[in-house]
Amino acid sequence: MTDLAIILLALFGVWTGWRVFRVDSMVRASFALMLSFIATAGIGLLLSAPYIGVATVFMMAVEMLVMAIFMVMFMMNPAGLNPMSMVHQHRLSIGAGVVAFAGLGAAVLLSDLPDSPVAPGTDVVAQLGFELLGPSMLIFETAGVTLLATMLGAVILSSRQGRFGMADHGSRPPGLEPGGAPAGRRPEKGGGHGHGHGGHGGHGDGGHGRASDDHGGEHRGHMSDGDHEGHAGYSPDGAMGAPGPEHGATHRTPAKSEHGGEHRTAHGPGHAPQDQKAADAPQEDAAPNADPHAHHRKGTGHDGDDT
Amino acid sequence: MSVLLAAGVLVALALGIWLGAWFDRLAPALEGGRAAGPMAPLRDWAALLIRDQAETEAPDRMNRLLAPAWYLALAAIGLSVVPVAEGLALWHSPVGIVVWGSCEALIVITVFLHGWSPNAPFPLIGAYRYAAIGLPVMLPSMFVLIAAALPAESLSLIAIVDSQRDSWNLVRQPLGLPLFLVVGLTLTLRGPLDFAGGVDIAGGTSAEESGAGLFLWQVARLATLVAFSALAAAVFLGGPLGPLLPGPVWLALKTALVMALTVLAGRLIARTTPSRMLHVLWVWLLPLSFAHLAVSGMVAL
Amino acid sequence: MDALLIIAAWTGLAALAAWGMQRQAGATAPLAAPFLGGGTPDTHAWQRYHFRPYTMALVFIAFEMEMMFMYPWAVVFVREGAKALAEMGMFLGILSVGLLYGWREGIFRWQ
Amino acid sequence: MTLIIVLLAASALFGIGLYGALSQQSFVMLMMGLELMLNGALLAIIGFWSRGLGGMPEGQLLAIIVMAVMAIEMAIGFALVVALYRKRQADVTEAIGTLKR
Repeated sequence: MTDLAIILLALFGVWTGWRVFRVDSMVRASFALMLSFIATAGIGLLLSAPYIGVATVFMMAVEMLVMAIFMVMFMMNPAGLNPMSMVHQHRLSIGAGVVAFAGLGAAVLLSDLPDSPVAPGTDVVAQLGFELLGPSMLIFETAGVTLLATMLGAVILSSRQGRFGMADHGSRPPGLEPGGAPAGRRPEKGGGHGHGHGGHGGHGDGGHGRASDDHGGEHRGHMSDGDHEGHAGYSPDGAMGAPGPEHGATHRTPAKSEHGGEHRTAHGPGHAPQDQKAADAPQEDAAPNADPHAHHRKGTGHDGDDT
Repeated sequence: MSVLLAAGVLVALALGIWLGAWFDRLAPALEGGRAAGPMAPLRDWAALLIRDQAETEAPDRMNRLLAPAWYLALAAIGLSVVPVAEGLALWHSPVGIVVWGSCEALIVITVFLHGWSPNAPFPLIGAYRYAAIGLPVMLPSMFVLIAAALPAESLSLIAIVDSQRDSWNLVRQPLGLPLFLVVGLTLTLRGPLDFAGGVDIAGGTSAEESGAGLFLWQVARLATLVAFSALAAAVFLGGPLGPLLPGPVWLALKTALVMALTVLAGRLIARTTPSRMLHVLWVWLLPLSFAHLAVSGMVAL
Repeated sequence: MDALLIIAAWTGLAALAAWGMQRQAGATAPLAAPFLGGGTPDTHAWQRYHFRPYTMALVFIAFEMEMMFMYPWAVVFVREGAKALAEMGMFLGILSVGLLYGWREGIFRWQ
Repeated sequence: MTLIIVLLAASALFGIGLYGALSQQSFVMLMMGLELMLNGALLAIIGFWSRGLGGMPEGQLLAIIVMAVMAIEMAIGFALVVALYRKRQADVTEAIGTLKR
């Protein structure tokens, strides 16, 4: 009876262990691994190791939750909505896995296993406690020091904000290809702002308050010089592709000197979207990004990210 | 015998769920609101049950259906280790408080999955926030339970109840119950520690829930409240110990008391942001539970 | 064995109830779209997400390991007396250094 | 008999874990493989302790140490992944190339 339960649990544990590398959703993969540990814990319960068994569940549940969170942080596609394969040296790995299983299994089957079960009625938890405080005291305290080292290492390696400010202050991440643009998050100002500007260039000050000063200034100058050239800012490509600096610089007309006041007027009724539509209807219509809400949301989202 | 006991636990759980729901609807009276009668929860649930359950776009369907089930099951498993009478529990586990600790950890995961599965922003925000808070909350919980295990010289809840014959742990370890209430608020998603739900993120993990799914989730939260209160009653208030009345009645009374306390605490304590709560948990509650453990150790020696 | 039966029974019962009660109605597009306070989403919610207190999570799993040692310690505490108190005090003292360091580095805030 | 079943399951878990650790490109998945291998080790220890060693307390201690190894592996592993990602935007093994620089 116990053996049957153990077989079922073992099959469940192996199956969930296998599912870890087969499911698309990374969160499911982490929790499949947790189920595999729970199967181990169940076998422990059956094998008169109540403490180790239940504590395994407790420890592994926590660890797998952290694992799932890191999955979401680091996987391109954490939910596996579009399947992709992220494996290398696949045949070699399968071979290694099979050889390991076959070797260990053969060793198990061929060797003469000892047979002396735990005496029923032993208080195994108290035994472990006495072992910890008595003969294995040094192991216990060494584990403490090791865990301390782990905590320090984890903080040093992963913490972004230290006592002296951001760990990566002023640094730019390397490009995705040699000499390319910095990848991902940019330290100070970057693509995100350009994006936001494209939106509010046309739509009043949805994001002006958050924009960095020089950017805002250039855009204002740029917006103020008349109808037609202003359009570059309206088309989504122009907004996203052309970054502020040169763009603004080329159009820096006399308005630059008084851009504060000029900006207000330029953004007044003359630049309202309806008016724009009259002047340049197709372009405005073709721009899906021209929805003020969408831009506002994106702008704020990015700012939230950077702070 | 144990089947009967299991049926008893189930009935007690159902009654406790109803009582908890009523407490929740009584609580507004404290702030001058209108208190509802004892039938109000049943009416609300019936209304939920006849409503449709809307599906979201591309959800993790299996986890969405089963998250409330895991939550309910974990509450029931946690309740199973609580002794209903002296020396009698559904599950005579020698490591009862570790079992409860595992249930806590798995409840945090269940809430995370509940927020993950609908594939919608607000539930996900709730899930991540709750994970950030749920992890450190487990530390005070474990310290408090370990402190209660010291005088009993056992991890079994039966032994812990037995060790309170002379004086309850509430007296010997006065900090224990308040610290444990923080854990209860977290596990039952209530008040200041309800970072999974909450109106500030439109209902959080259950923002997309409706109909039977929402009903099950509410019931599971209340079931966890019952299990938590029964465990707290057993660990701090001597569980089924008491004069005259039979053990199960004492346990039920004490459980109801802790439930009312938890509902009150959830109602009266102010909320704060998750980042600040994280700071409070690590910088105040964790040292406090260290101190609690040290004092309890001295007392037990 | 009893323990596993109890766990399996509760889990199975709850899963059956949840499976039986819930009928997911096929919602039409506006209802199925995630609630965003009136906005419309432009991506799936299941994206890479920056979980702010990640260093806290890492320190937590290292620190939480101490629980594994504390449970058996609690069982023999009274029988071992002052020796147990001293040893666990030392152990927790060592680990607290890590927490203090983390606190000073600000890991208990959103990163 | 019981011990043989347990040890076979443990070696299967170890084999699957080895496969995962060798084949996965993503760091996080790679660590899942390592954890699965440790899961096999844990299962084997519990089996040996319970059926072969007559409940020697050192066996339980070893199981706890294995769990500590898992916790340490995860904490340091993820911290390294975070550090690497911050420096190199790398989240798969191929993106490292070399650990120099």
